[in-house]
This record gives sequence, C-alpha cells and structure tokens, in this order.
Amino acid sequence: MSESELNADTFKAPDGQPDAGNAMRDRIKALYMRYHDNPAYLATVLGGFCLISALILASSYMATLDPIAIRQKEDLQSSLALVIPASLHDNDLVHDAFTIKDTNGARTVYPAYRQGTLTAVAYQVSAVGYGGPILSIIGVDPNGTLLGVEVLQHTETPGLGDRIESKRGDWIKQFSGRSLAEPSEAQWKVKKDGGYFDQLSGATITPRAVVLSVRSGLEFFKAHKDEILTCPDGSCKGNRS
Amino acid sequence: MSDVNITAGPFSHSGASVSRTMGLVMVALLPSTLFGFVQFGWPSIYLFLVTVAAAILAEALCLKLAGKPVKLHLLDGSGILTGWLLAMTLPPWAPWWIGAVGSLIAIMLAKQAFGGLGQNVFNPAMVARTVLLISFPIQMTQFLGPQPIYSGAAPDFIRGLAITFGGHPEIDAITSASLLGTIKTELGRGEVLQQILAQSFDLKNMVIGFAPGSMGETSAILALIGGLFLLATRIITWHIPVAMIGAMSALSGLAHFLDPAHFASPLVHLVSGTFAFAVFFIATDYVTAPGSPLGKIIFGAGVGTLTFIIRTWAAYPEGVAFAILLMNATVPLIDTYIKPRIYGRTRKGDPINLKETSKGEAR
Amino acid sequence: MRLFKIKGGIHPDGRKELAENEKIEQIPLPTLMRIPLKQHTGAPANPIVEKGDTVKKGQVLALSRGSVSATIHAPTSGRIIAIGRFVAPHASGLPEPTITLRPDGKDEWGDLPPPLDPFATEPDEIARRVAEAGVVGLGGAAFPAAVKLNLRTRGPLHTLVINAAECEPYITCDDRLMRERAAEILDGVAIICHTIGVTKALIGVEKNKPDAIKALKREAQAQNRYDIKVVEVPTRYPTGFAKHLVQILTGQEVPARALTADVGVIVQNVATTYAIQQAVRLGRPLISRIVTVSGEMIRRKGNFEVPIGTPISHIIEHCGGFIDEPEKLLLGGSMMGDPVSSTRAPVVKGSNGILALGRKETSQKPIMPCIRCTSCVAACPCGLMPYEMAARIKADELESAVDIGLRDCIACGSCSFVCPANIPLVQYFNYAKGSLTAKQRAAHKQEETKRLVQFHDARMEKIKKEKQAAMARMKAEREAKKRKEEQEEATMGSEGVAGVMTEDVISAPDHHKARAKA
Amino acid sequence: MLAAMGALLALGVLLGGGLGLAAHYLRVEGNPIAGEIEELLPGSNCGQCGFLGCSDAANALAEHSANVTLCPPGGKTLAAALAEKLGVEADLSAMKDTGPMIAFVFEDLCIGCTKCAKRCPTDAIVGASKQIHGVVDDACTGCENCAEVCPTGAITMRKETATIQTWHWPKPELSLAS
Amino acid sequence: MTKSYREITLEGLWTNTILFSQTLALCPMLAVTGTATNGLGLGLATTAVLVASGLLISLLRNFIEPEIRIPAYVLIIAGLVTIVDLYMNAYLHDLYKILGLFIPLIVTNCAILGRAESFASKARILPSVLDGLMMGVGFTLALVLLGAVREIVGSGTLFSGASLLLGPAFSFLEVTVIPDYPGFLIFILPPGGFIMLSLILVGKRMIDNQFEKARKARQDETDLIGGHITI
Repeated sequence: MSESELNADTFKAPDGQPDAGNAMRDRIKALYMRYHDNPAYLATVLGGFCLISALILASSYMATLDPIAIRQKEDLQSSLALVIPASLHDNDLVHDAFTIKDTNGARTVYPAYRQGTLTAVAYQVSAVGYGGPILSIIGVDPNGTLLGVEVLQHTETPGLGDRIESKRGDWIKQFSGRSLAEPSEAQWKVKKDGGYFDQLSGATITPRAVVLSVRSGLEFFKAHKDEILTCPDGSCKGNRS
Repeated sequence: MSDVNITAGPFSHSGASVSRTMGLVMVALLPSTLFGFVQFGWPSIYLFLVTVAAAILAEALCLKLAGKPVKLHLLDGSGILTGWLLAMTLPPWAPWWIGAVGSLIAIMLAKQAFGGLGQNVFNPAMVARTVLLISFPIQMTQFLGPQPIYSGAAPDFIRGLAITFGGHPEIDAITSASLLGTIKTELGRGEVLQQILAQSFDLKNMVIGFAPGSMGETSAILALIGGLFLLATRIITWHIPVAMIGAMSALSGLAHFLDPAHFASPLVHLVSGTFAFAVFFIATDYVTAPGSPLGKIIFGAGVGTLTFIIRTWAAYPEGVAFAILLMNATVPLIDTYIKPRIYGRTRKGDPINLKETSKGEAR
Repeated sequence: MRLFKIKGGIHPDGRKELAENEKIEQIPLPTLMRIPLKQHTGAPANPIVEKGDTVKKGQVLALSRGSVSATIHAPTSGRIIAIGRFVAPHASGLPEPTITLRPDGKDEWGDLPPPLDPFATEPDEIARRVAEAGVVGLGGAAFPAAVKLNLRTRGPLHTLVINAAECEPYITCDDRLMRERAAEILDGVAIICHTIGVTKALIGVEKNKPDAIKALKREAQAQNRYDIKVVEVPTRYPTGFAKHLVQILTGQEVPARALTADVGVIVQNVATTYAIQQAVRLGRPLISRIVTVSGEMIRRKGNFEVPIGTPISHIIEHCGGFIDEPEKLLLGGSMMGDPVSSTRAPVVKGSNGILALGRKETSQKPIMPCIRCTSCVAACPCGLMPYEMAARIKADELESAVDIGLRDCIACGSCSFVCPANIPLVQYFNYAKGSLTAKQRAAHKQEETKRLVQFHDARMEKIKKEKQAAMARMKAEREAKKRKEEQEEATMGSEGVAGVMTEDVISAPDHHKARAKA
Repeated sequence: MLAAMGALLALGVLLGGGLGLAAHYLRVEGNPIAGEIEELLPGSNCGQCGFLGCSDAANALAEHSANVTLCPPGGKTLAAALAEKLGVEADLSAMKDTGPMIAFVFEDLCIGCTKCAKRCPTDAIVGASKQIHGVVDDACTGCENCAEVCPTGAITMRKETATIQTWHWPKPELSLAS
Repeated sequence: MTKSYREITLEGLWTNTILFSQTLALCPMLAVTGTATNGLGLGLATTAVLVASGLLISLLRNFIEPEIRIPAYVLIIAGLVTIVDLYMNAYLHDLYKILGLFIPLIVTNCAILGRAESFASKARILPSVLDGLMMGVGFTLALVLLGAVREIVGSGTLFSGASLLLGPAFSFLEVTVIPDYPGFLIFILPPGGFIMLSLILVGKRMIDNQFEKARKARQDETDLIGGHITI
C-alpha cells in the first residue's frame, strides 16, 4: 500500500466541513507521518495486535473451558457404555475412576458398581497396528471374562484395517465372553498365526495388534486382580491415587 | 523428390521402428506367458485377454480424445504391451474387473494423462499394479498353486469362465501364499528362516516356475530366456539387469551372511516374486529409465537396493513394484546429473586438458 | 598397428557396390557452367573478370579475400556471360553470387605456374602455391587447404593423418581415386609431410576398400622419404570425421573447440592430397573433382571427373536420366548430403556425390513420439544425448540444448539413423544451431542500432543547436535593425528581411562505412 | 495463561521491530528489471509503441502497465522474450510473425525530399536532397517511420531477403505424419 | 479494487475457485475429501474463517503497515481458527469429533492468507466479506464434489455420516450408491485425492473451453453484424 493511498483513505476529511475535528485530525496525521517509518511504530502496532489477540483467545479459552471438560467426560462415558452395559452399574464410572500402577506406568481403571458391589471394570489398552497405535477400551467382569471391546482411536487403512470398528463389522464382537482361560493363553492369536481368532481377509497386522492388546489387557487384570477387586466402593480412590 | 517439404538428412535409416521394438518385447514375453497359461489354466487366459483388450480400448479412447492418429498409435504396440505386462503381474485367477480396471489405470492415468507414448514418468504397468494392490488387497494377494491346464484338478473352459467373470467363490478355498508372503508371515511369527525354507522352498520348482505367484512371473528361467533374447536383439542393454541383480545379490548376500536365520539368501530373492521378470521386462522400460549408461547402472542398483529393503523391512512381502516406481521418480534427477562424457570434454563439460592428451603421445 | 576405440557409431548399409567398380570417367563439357564465388568455408572470392571477358582453362576468375578464403579458376576456356546471383547447390535453393561461363569447346589451358620440385622448395612457397590453386578440403567441409598447411606455425606437429576412410554410404569417389591414382596420392602425402615438417604419416582407410588399400600399400613401399603407413580402420560410420579418425589412429582426443593441430596432428582428405600434388607438381589449379553418381533411381551409376561448375542436370542427363522419379535427390552421401533444391545448381568443390534414391532406400516412415530408447545415445560418436537435446529444442529451449552439448554436435546423423521413432533429430539440431546464430546476428544488429541512434541523436542535437543559434542571431539582427529603423524612422523606409535557412545536406554518414569494415 | 499472553505480546513487538528495521535497512530502490527490459528492446526510439523512447517503454513494461506486444519492429520474438522476462503469459497467437522487415524505396516514385532520411532514427536512409534515396539494409530496424512520412508512398516495408548466410533449417513439423 | 459484486461472486464460485483454479489448499483437500460429509464440514468451517478474516482484515487494512502484514494476517487467521476450534469443541462436539483433526489445518490453508493478501487487504468491507463468502462457498462445493466422487468410487456410499454432522434430520442424505461394493481403496486414500482432483480439473477445463468457444462464436457473430455489443 503506498503512502498516498493510505493518507487519502484514512485521513480524508469530509469535503467542506471546516469543523474543529479537522485540526485534531491534522495533528494526528502529522504525528503519524512522523512515526510511521520508525521501526518502533511497527513494533507497537504488531505488539498491539498480539495483545488484543491474546486477550480474545484467553477469554475464549476461559469461556469454553468448562463446556469442553463436560463434553470430554460425556465422550468417555459413552465409550465406557459400549463395553459395560448400563444394567451392570448404578454409579458414575468416571467419577469413581482410580489408577493402578503397573510396570508400564499408571493405568486409569473405571469400576462399575451395582448396589455397592463391583460388577465390572473398564480400562484402555493399546498396541501398534499397521498405521500407528490402536487405542481400545475393554470391559472385564470380576472373573476376568470380557464383556466387550471397543476400538476408540486408530489410523488403520480405511476399508481394510478399519473393519475392527464395531460400526464397520462384527469382527470385534468375537471377543465378548472370552477370557484367558477360553481360549487358552497360547490360542490368543489370529488364525493365520495358528491361534483362535479370525483375522480380517486382506489384513493381518491390524487384527494381530488388537488381539495382542486385548490379551495384554486381560493379563493386566490377572496381575492386579486383588488390587482392583479389593475396593468395594469408590472411597478407595483417594488412597490409591 | 519433393521441393516443398525439405527435410534434413540422413536419408538412410536402420529400419528400426517403435512397433518392431514393441513386437520383439512381446516375442520375448511369449515363453513366460504361455507357461503361465499352462500353469494356471483357462481363468488366466481369460484375465489376460480382458486386460489386453481393456488396454487397447483405453488407448484408443484416449488417443481419440487427444486428437491423435488412433490407428498409427495403436499399431505401435505400446498399449498392447502395457496391457500384456500388467496381465503378467496379476494373480492368475483374479476377477475380470481387476484386469480391466488395472488397464484403465495404466493407460489413462499413468500413460496418456502424461501425454502418451514416451511422456510418462512412471511405468504404467507398475502404477496399475500398485494402485490395484493398495485398492484391492484381498483380490490382489490371492495366489494359488499351479493347476496345470492338463491336470484333472484344473477348471475346464466353462468353470474358468465362472472363476474369471462370475466371482466364483471357490478361489478362496484353494489360495496359497507366495513364497515371499510365507516368509514374511512365518518370520513375523518368530520362526527361523531355515525351517520356513525347508518346508516351502524348492529351488528347482522356483526356477522353473512351479510355484504360486502372478500369471507370468513364477518362472525365473523363462524370464531369463526372454531377457537374453532382448539383450541379443539389442532391445535392452546389460546395464540395468546387471546392476539390479548385482545390488540385490550383494545386499541380500551380506545380510544372509550376517544372520542366516532372518535374511534369505540371494538365491531365494532372485528366483522369487516378480524379481526376475521385472529385471528384464519392467525396469528396462525405455521411457521410465535413465538415458545414459551410468545412469542406468545407478537406476538398476537403486531398484535392487530398494527391493531388498522393502522385502526385508517393510509391510509388503514383495517390493519390486514400489522400488521401480520410486526409482522412476528419480530418473529426471539422474538424467540431469549423469550424462555421457561429451567428446573432447571432461565429465563436467569443460574442454579436456591439452597437456594431458599430449602426454599420451609420449608413449 | 594398434587402433583405438571411439564411442558410438553405426553400421549403415554401405551400398558402395553400386558404383565402386566403375572407373573414373570424364564428363563432357556442358553448354553453360555456373561457378559460385563461395565454394568453401570462409569469405567469398572477389571476381576479377568482367562480363564479356574470354578466359582460358585454369585462369583465375576470382581471388581469395581475407585469411580464410579460396581462389576460383575457370574450369574450361570460354566466355564470361554473366556475373550475378544464381541458384546455389544448397538445401535452401537460394541464389548466391555466381559467374556464368559459356565454354568455347576448345578446353584450352591458359598459362599455368611452373611445376615445383617440392622437396627443394620452402614450405611457405608450397603453401602459397596451394592457396593460388584454390585447393580446399574435398571431403565435404571445403576448408581451404593452404590454411591447414599453415597450421604448422601454431604449434609442434608430429603426425599427418590422411583421411581416406570414406565412411559415407554410396560414395566411392575416393576409393576410385586411390585405386587409380595411388602414386600421385603418395607423392602428395610426401609433399604435405615436407610442408608441415613431420616425418610420420598415417593413411586411414576403411576395411571395405581392399583394392584401394592394396594400391596404396604398394605405392607406400615404393617411396622411402617418409614413414608412411596405410592403416585399415574398421568400417563404421562416422570414422571419417577428422577428430574421430585421429583418435582411432593415435588415441588422442582433441579437446572441444580445439583443432587437431593442437594435439600435433594435421588431417587432410585423400582427394585434397591429390589436388595438392597436382597443384605443386603440375601447377594445375583445382578445377575439377571426382563425383560419385549413384542410387537406385539413376540409370547409370559411376564415378566421374566433373569440371567445377557443371550443372547437376547435365550429369544426370549424361548418366541416362532417372529410372523413376527419385524419392530424394541428394548432393553428397546419404548420411550428410543435402537435398538438391534445383538440378540447375552446379557441382562445386565440396560435392562428392549425386544420389538419386528410391523410396525403399530412404525408408522414410511417419514420425512417432520419442520413447527414450536411448539408441541415439549409444550411436552418438560425440557422447551426447540427442533425444534430450531434441526434446528441449522442440520445446523452444534452445539455450538449454546448448547447455547439454548442442555445440559439440557434428551433425553426422547417426542418431537419426538409428531412431526407431524416425524423429528428424539432425534437423532439430540444424534448426537450433541456425536459429541461435540468427539470434546472435539480431543481438549484434541491436547493438549497432543503438550506436547508430546515438550518432543520429547527436547529429540532430547539433543541427538543432546550430538552428537555434542561427535563429537567435537573426532575431538579434532583426531587433537591432528594428531599433535602427525606429531611430531612422523619420528618414528611412522599411526593408524586408530575407531569412536564409541552412539547407540540410543528407549524405551517407561515415559511420556506416566504419561499420561495414567491422 | 498470562505467560502465554506475554509471550505472544513479546513476539509481536520483536517481530514488528525486526520487520521495521529490515524495511528500513533493506529497502530496494527503483525497479531493476526496467534496465534489463531496455536491453531487449530494439533501442531505436522509433515511437511506434506510443512511448517517447525505448527507455520509457521499458519502464512501462516493468510496471506491467504496457502490453508485451507493444513493439512492432521487435515482432513476435521480442514479445515472447518480454513475456518470459516479466513472467507473464501473453497470447501471441494474434501477432503475425513476419520476421524482420526493412524499408525499401521505389526509385520511380522517390522525389528526393529527404523527409524520410530526417525521420530515420538510425540514419539508415542515404541520399542527398533531390536525389533518389536508398536504404542501408543492415542499419534499418523496420520502424516504418520513413514510410509514414513519404509524400509519394515510395517506401514500403519488405521482408529482409534471405541469403544462404542467413538461412537456416526450419523446425521440423510437429504434427505426426500418418 | 473495482470488481463488481457479480464478478466477485463469479470468481469465487467458478472462474477463480480456490481448489480448481488457484489449486491451493491441497493439503486439507487430500486429508478430508474421503467422504462428501467430511468435505462439507471442512468447507463450512473454512468458509466461516474466510468470511471472518475477510471482515477483520478489510476493517484493519489501514492500520496494518505493509511491512508487518504477513505476521498480522497470520495472527488474525490463527486466532480465528483457534476460536472456532474452541467453540466447536464446546458446543458442536459431535461435529468436532469428526472435524477436530482438520480444523487446525485451516491455519495452514494458504488460500485464506492468499485471499487476505490479494483481496481483503485492498478492498472495502462489504466486498471483502462477499469475497470470503463466495470463495468459501466455492471451496465447500469443490470439497463436497471431490468428496462425493471419491466416496462413491472408493466405498460405494454417499454422505455417510451426514447425520452426525448436520443432525439426525439429515440422515436421508446417507445413501449406499453401490451395494456390496468391494471398495476402491486408493480413492479414499490421499493419492486418490490427487487423481480425482486432476480428473475434475480436466472436466472443468473442458467446460471452460466450451464456454470460450461459445463466446467466440457469439463474438464472431456480432463482429459480422458489425454491432458493438460487449459481452
């Protein structure tokens, strides 16, 4: 933008109005002319922009902080609902969550209670698939039997590996009712590797990863069964975390 | 003699022509092709015909759209050859539409969209094969063991039709993995290579071609015969094949020497998959290979190296197609920097030093 | 003797059998002869005869001008009937300055310079004699032979190479010359050795000329003054290119932009050697040459000694005309020759053949797109990538074609010969080279224009100033007069003033002349 | 939160100041391309483009306020060169590529008025007053100024006659023979 | 800036569309146009940012010195995108779950910076807003078209997931075009985006050529009549 254009555009006084504002305008104009080539002027302008932006962004962040937290909790609840039937619990799974320390770090466990008794737990498991990590959530009853498995996040090939999603196929359903005892631990493989579980035709790596992650989830339950079960109500949460 | 349209010389010609070149390549392909037909029976013949016919139709359509002389270019044989090469790389009992879609991709997307004959950057058959593999992984990895056309188990004329055109379900029942696929799976299970090979590798069968695989790629020896024919007729030069085989042998040999339990020997690599076929028929494709002899050597070595890397560490058991496409992309770069030395100049392009040549005279 | 390899090259069907067994025969004189003033590389010769002059055979018609040029002689006795522009033996068919001679049929020799004993004569004197005789390279390039002989002053020389490869298909004129006049040739070799001061000479002949080799070897044994070897070189086109022949024979590669003399070698064509011998020993100027007439479409094939200036049509008639309309009528060989634009054009010093080719021989097929088969790269004797250069030229990127070696192309045609797509590669290169030269010429003209404009403006400025000065002077005069008048008003009557304007004289400004010299 | 805001502010001030300094110290004066364009133009200042001289035309071209096809003596070749230099796409199909033209004087019509010679920017017309004029081919730029002023229409523009020295092989036909 | 509103509209929707004429915004194009629904979602979000940034930049154009215009524009655009991201997460959460990944991509969408630089920084507010809107709508239509074609060819459906984006009322949009389709994977994957884009570009070029021919024919006609009608 050339200088003349700027002047004309910004500081043009309406024609034929010799009012008091004109003098003021002239002074501003003179001031502007004096400083607008100075680096400090540009620093001020850009700094001003940044400040205003920062203020707006900060206020937006504040304003949306709570609603976003609520949404995320809703998300979690809805995915938990996929692996623990509503009939099994009367508590707020998210509210009662506790963490269990494992050799691999801490894992958040969401317990389901009905009338004070633990009926099931759910937690996330993951394994690396074809396109990256596959994050699933599994629900397990106190006997170590799977109530359900649901894939939460993955980057598998569309149309091929993504058939592990429940909305794209029944493959994931085959885990329900399985435990480390049935099939035997050695059978926790896809059929192609000589195990029990079906693979998806055309894709082996993805199902292999999911089977592995579910199995590791069950092993986690087996290893920490006592810790998980000896918590009759949500009050233990405080002790453990 | 025509005064109006003067042309500069020379007025003698060797008689070489594009159609002759393409024709000789087809002749070289014949042994592999016929062996494939015998090996995999009627379905493979149908798939071959569909693929080639689709290639011709696609070529004709594109030429017409582009306003080029259709007949002249159809007769140059390049379209047919592309379809033929593509068919050679398909699983022999794949449904007809795999061949048809593949030909459309090869001709329209990979060849004509770039400007037609001689203009494409990537080898059309390999583009089609890769697109098909990524798009239809199930159909593209259903190989089957040899079902020689004369044997009792082979489908007859009518059942062949059903397999190729009817989406016959029987194929699922008889598929078996290719050698490379088996190695990849078994290694993934933690098996040791020697055991895997003891069960599923028979060198003689692999060389002759009695193995599961694509229609025209199973027989290493027939590919070699075709390749030697091409070398003898000077259609191709030795640079790319030698460099490709050399790089593959050197790398796999080294790896095998260091850890024979996990890296297959050069012999396995050379006779399995599409390697032998690609060495002579795909990597040597004029249009998508560098122009200078040294460039060709670099290109061939690159394809060999990448193939070894992909076969060994990547997700796919066979990597020739990817390797060739990747190296195709480097061809303009190779051609920019690797040129033959000009007479009277150094490789850099400066006139050669007078004093050095005078020294030669002192002998 | 050990031979060295060159890159590339092709094996075209030689077709030499058509004419190689025909003895050299004299062509009868035509009724009119056309002698162009420029038959050689360099500046055209300066005519010293006028229309109407009678001349004798061998008399000088035009003198060489400048350092690279050649003198032109009358091919026979007769009368100069015109000096003007006439169609040239050139692909363009454009006219160029030509002397027209009507032979009187007597074929009378004029006064010739005295024969020299070459080995008792100073090299300078021999070179002068060769220059006076108007000898140019008869292999095709027509470079003045004397200039080459004088390259001895450029640096130390060690070998003379006689180019008798004759690798062009169809052409057999050198072959016949060697078979029939081997003694003269060997004498010529010795003369050149003496002139350029070397003791070693290599005569490179392609293996497909066994009789010529035999004849030369016999004569070589007979002479003992210099170390002259007849070397059989493989039959492969383009062995006959000077730099390539030098490399085959000596293993020395001539740097780009340099001459063979820079590596100590002088190359002379075998026919040129003969012409030099004739000029030195007999004082005869170059007024005729051997021309091969061949091709399927000409009725009688053969090798003819043709006086320079004989119209092509006359030779064709002498050979019984065409069997059928030829597909291509060429001046030169089938690889490097040019199409004849008019049969009225004359044979000149550089013409080695007239070919009437049939459809089958030329095998012209439709042009297809390049499939990058790189046969051209393999065939190129200069290590170029012809397909890439042609692609760039096709896209009008001429400068970038130069970057990858266009200037190193010798236009031998090996690439076009092998191209399966029948791409006219050579024509692309010729077009690009010509187009670039035209651009250079235009750039030069632009510079000149700017210079001229400056001159013009300066002159105009000067004239303007002079005018202004004149006007001012007149005005002052007028005013002075007026004042005077006013003063003398009472006594004198007024007089008119006649203004005299300076007349502009326009003449050719001197700076044009200065430019013409430059 | 405050730290993030502060960081953003600091970034703004720094960048603004830095850019201001850069603008101050790295300012580019004038348009360097104008000079390069002037190199391309014929340099005869003939005025056919409507500008006072080649220099003015070059400036106008550099500012993209003139069309690359403005110079008739330069013809299609020049237009293409200008388009390339300026990085613009120009439709040159409408331009006739006649090649260089030069003036030619019909001796029968010439009355020797010297008007043409006075107009010629390169002094390419020779001949004194009341004598028949001639054109120095090498010096003529084909600007047509002389033809415009000739009172008898004795000057026409002709294609430069080709000679063997100026002739070169044409570009091979691009179309496929069939 | 003397473009009429009609010209601005035409440019945004056809002659100078972001995707098909400027061929900008290829990165989000590749990522999201696997389905028509995703294309629509990103298109709408981009449109919102385009309009808002056009408005803001046009409004502030006299305060933004040329030296600092790029950081200033980036700041404005990035700020807008962040705000859209936050509010979408908070109040349009289902949509956010689909598009969340792609919203930050809008920042890097050079088309927005391009419009700011080439239009909004030189034009008055109303034209700038209109330009942003039309460019956005053109972009959205292009993304939907690409997404639809890729979805049909790639997986045999159309507008799958539309109810998630637009609400259950729009579930009628979700169509299975080809039942039992084996799926043509490459068209759902990013390379398919390039291939389809190229094919659509060919189509647009052909249509443009037809227009041009028709225009020329009309022109010739008027020339013939000797009229002075400008089209």
